[in-house]
Amino acid sequence: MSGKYKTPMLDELEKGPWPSFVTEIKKAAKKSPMADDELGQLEKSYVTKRGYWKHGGIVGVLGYGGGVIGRYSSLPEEFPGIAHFHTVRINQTSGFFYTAKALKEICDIWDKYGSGLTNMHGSTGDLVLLGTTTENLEAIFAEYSSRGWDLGGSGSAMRTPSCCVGPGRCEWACIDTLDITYNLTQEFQDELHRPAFPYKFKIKTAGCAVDCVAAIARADLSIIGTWKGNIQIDQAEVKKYAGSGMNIQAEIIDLCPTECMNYNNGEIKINDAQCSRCMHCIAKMTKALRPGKEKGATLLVGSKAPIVVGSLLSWVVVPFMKVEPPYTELKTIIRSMIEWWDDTAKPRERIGEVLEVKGMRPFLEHIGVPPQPQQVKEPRKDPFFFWAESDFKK
Amino acid sequence: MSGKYKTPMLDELEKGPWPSFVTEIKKAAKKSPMADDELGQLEKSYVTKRGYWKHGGIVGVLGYGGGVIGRYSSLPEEFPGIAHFHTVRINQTSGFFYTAKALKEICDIWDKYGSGLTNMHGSTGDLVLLGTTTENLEAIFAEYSSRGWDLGGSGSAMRTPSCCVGPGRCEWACIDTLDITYNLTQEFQDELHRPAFPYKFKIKTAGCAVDCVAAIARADLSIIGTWKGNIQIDQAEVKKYAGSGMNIQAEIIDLCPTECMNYNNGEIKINDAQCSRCMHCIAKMTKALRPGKEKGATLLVGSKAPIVVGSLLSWVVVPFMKVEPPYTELKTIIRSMIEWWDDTAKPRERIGEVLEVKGMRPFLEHIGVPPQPQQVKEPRKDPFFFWAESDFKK
Amino acid sequence: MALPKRQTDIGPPKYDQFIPPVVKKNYGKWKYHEVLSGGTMVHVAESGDKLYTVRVASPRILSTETIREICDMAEKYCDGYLRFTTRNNVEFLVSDQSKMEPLLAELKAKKYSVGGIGPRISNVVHTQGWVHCHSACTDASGLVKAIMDDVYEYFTTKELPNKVRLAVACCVNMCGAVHCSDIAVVAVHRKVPTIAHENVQKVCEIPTTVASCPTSAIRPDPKNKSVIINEDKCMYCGNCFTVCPPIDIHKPEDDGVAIVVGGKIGSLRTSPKFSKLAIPFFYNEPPRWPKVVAAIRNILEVYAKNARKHERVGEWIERIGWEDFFNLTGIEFTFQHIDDFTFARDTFRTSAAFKYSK
Amino acid sequence: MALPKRQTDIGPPKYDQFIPPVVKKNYGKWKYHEVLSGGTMVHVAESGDKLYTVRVASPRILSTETIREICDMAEKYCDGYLRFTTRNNVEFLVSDQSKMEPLLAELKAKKYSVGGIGPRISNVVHTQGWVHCHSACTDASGLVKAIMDDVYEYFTTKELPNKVRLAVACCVNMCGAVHCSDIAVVAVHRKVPTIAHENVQKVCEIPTTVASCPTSAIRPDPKNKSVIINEDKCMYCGNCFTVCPPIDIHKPEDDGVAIVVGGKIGSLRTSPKFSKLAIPFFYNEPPRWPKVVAAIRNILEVYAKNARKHERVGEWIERIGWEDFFNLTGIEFTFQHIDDFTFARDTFRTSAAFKYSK
Ligand code: SRM
Ligand code: SRM
Ligand code: SRM
Ligand code: SRM
Ligand code: SF4
Ligand code: SF4
Ligand code: SF4
Ligand code: SF4
Ligand code: SF4
Ligand code: SF4
Ligand code: SF4
Ligand code: SF4
Repeated sequence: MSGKYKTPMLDELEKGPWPSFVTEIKKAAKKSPMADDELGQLEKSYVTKRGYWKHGGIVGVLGYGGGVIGRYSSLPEEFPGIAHFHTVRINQTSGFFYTAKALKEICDIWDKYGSGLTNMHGSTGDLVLLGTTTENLEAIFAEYSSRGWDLGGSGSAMRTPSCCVGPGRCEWACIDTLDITYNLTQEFQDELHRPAFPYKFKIKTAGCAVDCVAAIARADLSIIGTWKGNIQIDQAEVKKYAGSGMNIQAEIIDLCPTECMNYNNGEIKINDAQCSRCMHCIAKMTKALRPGKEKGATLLVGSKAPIVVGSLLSWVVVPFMKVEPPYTELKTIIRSMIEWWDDTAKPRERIGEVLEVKGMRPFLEHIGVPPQPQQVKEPRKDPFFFWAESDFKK
Repeated sequence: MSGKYKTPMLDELEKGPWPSFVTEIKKAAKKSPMADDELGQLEKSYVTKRGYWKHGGIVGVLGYGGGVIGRYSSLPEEFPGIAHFHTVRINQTSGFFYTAKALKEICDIWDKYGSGLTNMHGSTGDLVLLGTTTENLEAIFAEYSSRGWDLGGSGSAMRTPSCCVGPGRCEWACIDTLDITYNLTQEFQDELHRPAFPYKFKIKTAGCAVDCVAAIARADLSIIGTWKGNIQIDQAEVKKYAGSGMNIQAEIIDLCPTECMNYNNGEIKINDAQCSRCMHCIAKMTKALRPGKEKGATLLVGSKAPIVVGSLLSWVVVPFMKVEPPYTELKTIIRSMIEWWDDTAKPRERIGEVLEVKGMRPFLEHIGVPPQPQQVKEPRKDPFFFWAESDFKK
Repeated sequence: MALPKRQTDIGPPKYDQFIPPVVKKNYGKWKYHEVLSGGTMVHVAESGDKLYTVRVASPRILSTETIREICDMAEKYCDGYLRFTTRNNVEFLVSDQSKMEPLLAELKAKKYSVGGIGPRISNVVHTQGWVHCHSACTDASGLVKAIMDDVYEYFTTKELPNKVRLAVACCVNMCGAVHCSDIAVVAVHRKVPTIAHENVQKVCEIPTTVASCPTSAIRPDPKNKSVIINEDKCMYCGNCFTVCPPIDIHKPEDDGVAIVVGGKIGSLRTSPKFSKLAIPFFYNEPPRWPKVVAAIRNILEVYAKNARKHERVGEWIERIGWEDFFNLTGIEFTFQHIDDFTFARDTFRTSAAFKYSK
Repeated sequence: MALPKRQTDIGPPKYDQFIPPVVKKNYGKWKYHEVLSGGTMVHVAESGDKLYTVRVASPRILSTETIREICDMAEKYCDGYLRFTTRNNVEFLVSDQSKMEPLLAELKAKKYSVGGIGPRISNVVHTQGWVHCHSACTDASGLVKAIMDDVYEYFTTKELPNKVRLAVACCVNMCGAVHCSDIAVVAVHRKVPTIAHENVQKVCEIPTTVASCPTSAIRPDPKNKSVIINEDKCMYCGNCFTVCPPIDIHKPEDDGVAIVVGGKIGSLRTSPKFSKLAIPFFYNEPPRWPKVVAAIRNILEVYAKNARKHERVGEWIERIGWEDFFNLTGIEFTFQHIDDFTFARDTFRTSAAFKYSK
């Protein structure tokens, strides 16, 4: 089955210490002619320096509008195995936790219906099954869904929410990222599977401002854990860090962005009212410093890739809110955000782009959040500003 | 003559320690019915909270297209003295140096033909004579020009260049601001007096980065003195500052933006390669520190007020050039800048606005300046960039 | 009486005719200066020569009478040599130290205000206002007088962490330095202009008028040979009024002023900065605009109390963060503060780190 | 064989079925962690319980065979519990410390790469490339392999001043984190697309196509029932190709990649930052893109040598200034570096203070 192609270029990429994707494709190619043709076409791309994929057509499973990315080789005669080579997006578990048993089951099904190649995971978070044919899609869906797995999103829909490991292992998690992500994914099943939005909508949840899931850069809604109140300090541990050679002044105090810390007589003091909760000191002195006790989240909106007006990072909309099961307040505000976007956006306009065009005010008014200095880096520079009738009544 | 009007509102503004413009108008009103009517109309404005001036019509002197701002009261029956109330802009001297003799002569002429009121000086720099009639304009011009004074600019023209006191008194002047300003004003006489530009063009020259003439904020071309090489240090004076109680570490070293200074054993050391020549240390320790010896200027382009796309500060175009009499290189590059702007701008578009729309490249190519990191705060963020044929040849 | 013969394109007289001998001698050869008091300083040349400066406040609108009075003093104490500063103060250029005391005495007697040198408030850069400009939406000179009367101590004697530059602009054309001032006042409209349609066709070019609007709020109204303004898009900048007077932007009952803060011009320590909106609106309350004056004093005092030595207003705010600026000054944060114009995107906060409000 | 009964809208299985008992017990009650080596760490709960993590590199494209092999090891050493990271590494979640050594030994024997923890380089966030995407202008997996082979020591053992996040995007859609990475590669076109006019009318909606262009370079060509591209305005983003495939943006001989630097995501110390352009172009040189790899190593080494402890690449550059970044790395500054797009105005330097180039 395998070895149909000579791949001198790709073979180069089996050398060296980093694990080789070429080796992976070859492994799959031993069992799958699709994977073998993928290898052949890829070698050709390496020679000619271009891809050979057509634009995807719309393929999918009954009742769903997304979850499968249609993909066809533009050289189907030369590489018949990948004439169809669709990817299937499967909702990953919150925090990407698996058991060997579950993963092996996933593999078994995939070997049966697909190329045997996967992406663990896609950039949005899905468990991506790489390469199958249109006729296999319903079977794949039946096999996975009957075992408790569902499809991820694609097209103008909610996309699979994703999160950091959070309380599953991390001492800094201020919110239950895993549970929030699970709950939101369940809440938005319809929006996930039946594209009816102006464009994609992504949600990512990070347990703290360290943001190990890149929420602030890659999600239309970024939920980031934080706290109110004082950073908890264990002065005995501070002394141990000093004892073990840490230059506390240079590494911690001097790098605190708000200059709200000081270190004297072997003790750290923090002026918490001035702390911006940036996480630096906590991250670098994890045994000595811990987040404050009143936990909650900051909601930020709008980040995306540069197409077409330049990249956006998410903007602070709600500086602090409690986020606790059953997450009613969170779900309500998300629905309200989406509603505004849905009503306001042109097709293929992300929420961040609309917000930039329309300004913050109509959005904040719609979702019922007051203007707050936390929402801006600095107030406006120009003297051109709008007044609404409601402003005059005050 | 004076006292025609009751001015209870304005009279309020004669109280208090700050010198009163109302008192000035009243002084003039003693001799000038124009000034008295100005007072009356102004009182009315204070009561009704609005101005009573019509849009200016085009008035001026023979052969000139600017220098006079036409102004007419919208209540000429009520205030006949200011039915016409034009201002005349007179080129100030470089650095606003005068002798009593010259100023008195200026006053004598003005008392004869105008309201007796002046602005010493207008925001652009002109000596502004406040309030006269159309029929007096030619006489005013003859009187002043015969005594060596010329009109300033208005309309779509070069405006009167302006500068800081520079070598006339300041120990930090790196360029001869007074002489540059005098020379440029002479060089651009035609452009100053006969509006033929897309819009106004202002030049301001500051002797150093302290920028006491707001060049970087209020001039289409900002010429700012600077140096190459090492800051000159007088360690004996450093010790005196320390002795007199200055906290050199906190006030100087810690505020150096490039962290290129240090203070040890009573001596200041500077890593000049890292210095950005911001002027802070020199300004606060003037006896101990002086600019380096190789003097020149940075040219920046584009600042303006917020109408209509928001304020601009000037942008660095030429990081360093020598600026010495007869200023040929400087004049040539200014002409080249203006030429590009003139060819490219829509009417009422300032050079900064055009530059923003067109991008730096065509401008830099036209004036023959290569791209340099000094021209930007940071490189572009998006991956969308143009290539010219010439780039491929390399 | 025959007029003298006019000359053209002669430019201004050359500066060297007006500089005192000590300056001529030491031109470009100054060594250092010392601030002697709130309004006096001495510059010492490499030669050892000294030039004393006495700075005096000016309302900028000067009558010829006052100019003559100033000139008389200049003749008496400094051989007639004087200059104006870029912020419109008067400077007596004294070469002979012994003349300083009598000059200061006469200035005091004549009630001139000596000050503005060093880490203080100097004169307010400002513009025409109701005194001369058709575009004015407040009076500049009156505001300046009211403000400076109130903060007077900071002009003459009291020190601040650093210089504080004030400015007043009587409309958004901003013929001053409002856009880069520590604390400044700019007049703003808040209502869509009303159009005297019958005059539009007489006075205005329709395409120019349409093009003048930065927000594309204006479209032609061919039926009435006039224009229509989209109320939702207009942000009351008045640019249409500048090119087409029948579009009246003035609404005395709704107009007023905004306060902006945190701008700076020099490149010392931190880059030049634009001023940012602090308080979006106060009604015009001539003759003394008491609320505006009080608001400026509040900001000034909070700055004076909290900033570090050499920190400009904008540097202080950036160190503590705008959240804290609003906390400390007690100024309300409104929708108007959130940029929705050219720079909007870059002002939205893109960080999970910020301070809470109290 | 009959298919099992499909279910819809069930979402993913709940995470709690997959977390090891020690996590279940100490969920949300972790106290601290310690990095034990370049690829191992231990998290200690308030209860005193410990969870060991072994992180292993993954090429992200995984065959089911490899996944099974990993699962086998997970069963052998950690009761089958494992997870993937947000950067696509594999993590073995070991509750029993005594299993660590044998696990590490087996990983070593099987040539798995243990690493990525602490102030090091971790896996490269990347996307499909020629492997699967019609839009790809380079191959992502190949670039990643070439880069990681070269900087491998920084994954396994060697420390850097802080984490360095790498990313590769195979077109400007940037399905990765290129826009906020310490060092990243993004594929770019440099020529105006060619249009297969005869197909446009068959496949494309003209208004959508025209609207897709961010620079308004496209206008309808009614005569040919196609569109025309204004060469001067096109900046080769390929958005027109996304909505209208007959507009071919691919030019293998002119396409290549750019290197961007200085982005970051976390809010620690400084706000999240966008990456900025460092090197505008390298030709695609598969299979190992040697010039790209060398350029990344150069930047990395200059950073490692010059940055302070805890400074991310972007923080280091902002401290020393971009002038000095170009000085130190020897990278040439070109017209392409000067922004002429959305953010241009804000990137032009508006200060008289800057460093010279050598
Ligand atoms: C598979 C995946 C890349 C990967 O290898 O991991 C992917 C692949 C594609 N992305 Fe993406 N995107 C993927 C995550 C992203 C991300 C990252 C994220 O979600 O965190 C981004 C940047 C963040 C964002 O949403 O802006 C991203 C921004 C885009 C864009 C630009 C959207 C924009 O508004 O700027 C496009 C273009 C489009 O939608 O037309 C795009 C379009 C595409 C398409 C559908 C190509 C197209 O033009 O139709 C790609 C299909 C490739 C293929 O053949 O398999 N993809 N895409 C990721 C989804 C896997 C998953 O479900 O887990
Ligand atoms: C007299 C003066 C104010 C003053 O009291 O000092 C002034 C007065 C006027 N300015 Fe100005 N500008 C004056 C300096 C400025 C400055 C400051 C400067 O030059 O340093 C600026 C900001 C910097 C700049 O150039 O952007 C300035 C920005 C404007 C603008 C906005 C231009 C823009 O592109 O943003 C306008 C509107 C226009 O040109 O239509 C304007 C327009 C006007 C007009 C002509 C009103 C108009 O719309 O036609 C004003 C006439 C007032 C009158 O009746 O006397 N004036 N104007 C200043 C000129 C005196 C002099 O020659 O020395
Ligand atoms: C006379 C004048 C120049 C002129 O040609 O007229 C002048 C003169 C001096 N300036 Fe200035 N500056 C003058 C306008 C300015 C301006 C422009 C403006 O305000 O529109 C600025 C920029 C303000 C800004 O950044 O927003 C300015 C920012 C400075 C600074 C910077 C302060 C800082 O640390 O940010 C210094 C240095 C210092 O004070 O240490 C300075 C220092 C000086 C020195 C000490 C320079 C010297 O060695 O002679 C002069 C006397 C100091 C003083 O007044 O405290 N001068 N100075 C101007 C007086 C205006 C006035 O009447 O008050
Ligand atoms: C496992 C993972 C979360 C997950 O749900 O999968 C994770 C786990 C941890 N991160 Fe992270 N981070 C993970 C992705 C991220 C990301 C996201 C990304 O790279 O796309 C970031 C943001 C990067 C950025 O700012 O550009 C991230 C920035 C950090 C930082 C901030 C470093 C800094 O000072 O800027 C810390 C704190 C530190 O290292 O001191 C941190 C610290 C940690 C800690 C120590 C948290 C804890 O106490 O458990 C974890 C192990 C440290 C380590 O790997 O060195 N983690 N971490 C992700 C591992 C990815 C990988 O395979 O390497
Ligand atoms: S984002 Fe915060 S809570 Fe989540 S894994 Fe990273 S450090 Fe832990
Ligand atoms: S979390 Fe950040 S801002 Fe707060 S004390 Fe620690 S380092 Fe300072
Ligand atoms: S700009 Fe510089 S040279 Fe000019 S007066 Fe100010 S400090 Fe002196
Ligand atoms: S001029 Fe500025 S950058 Fe240079 S040494 Fe002095 S304070 Fe530092
Ligand atoms: S700021 Fe406006 S109102 Fe004031 S002088 Fe300038 S144009 Fe006239
Ligand atoms: S006031 Fe300004 S925004 Fe309003 S219509 Fe006129 S030009 Fe447009
Ligand atoms: S970055 Fe571009 S080429 Fe790569 S997967 Fe995304 S859309 Fe496809
Ligand atoms: S490649 Fe981009 S810029 Fe060029 S025509 Fe297509 S959409 Fe427009």
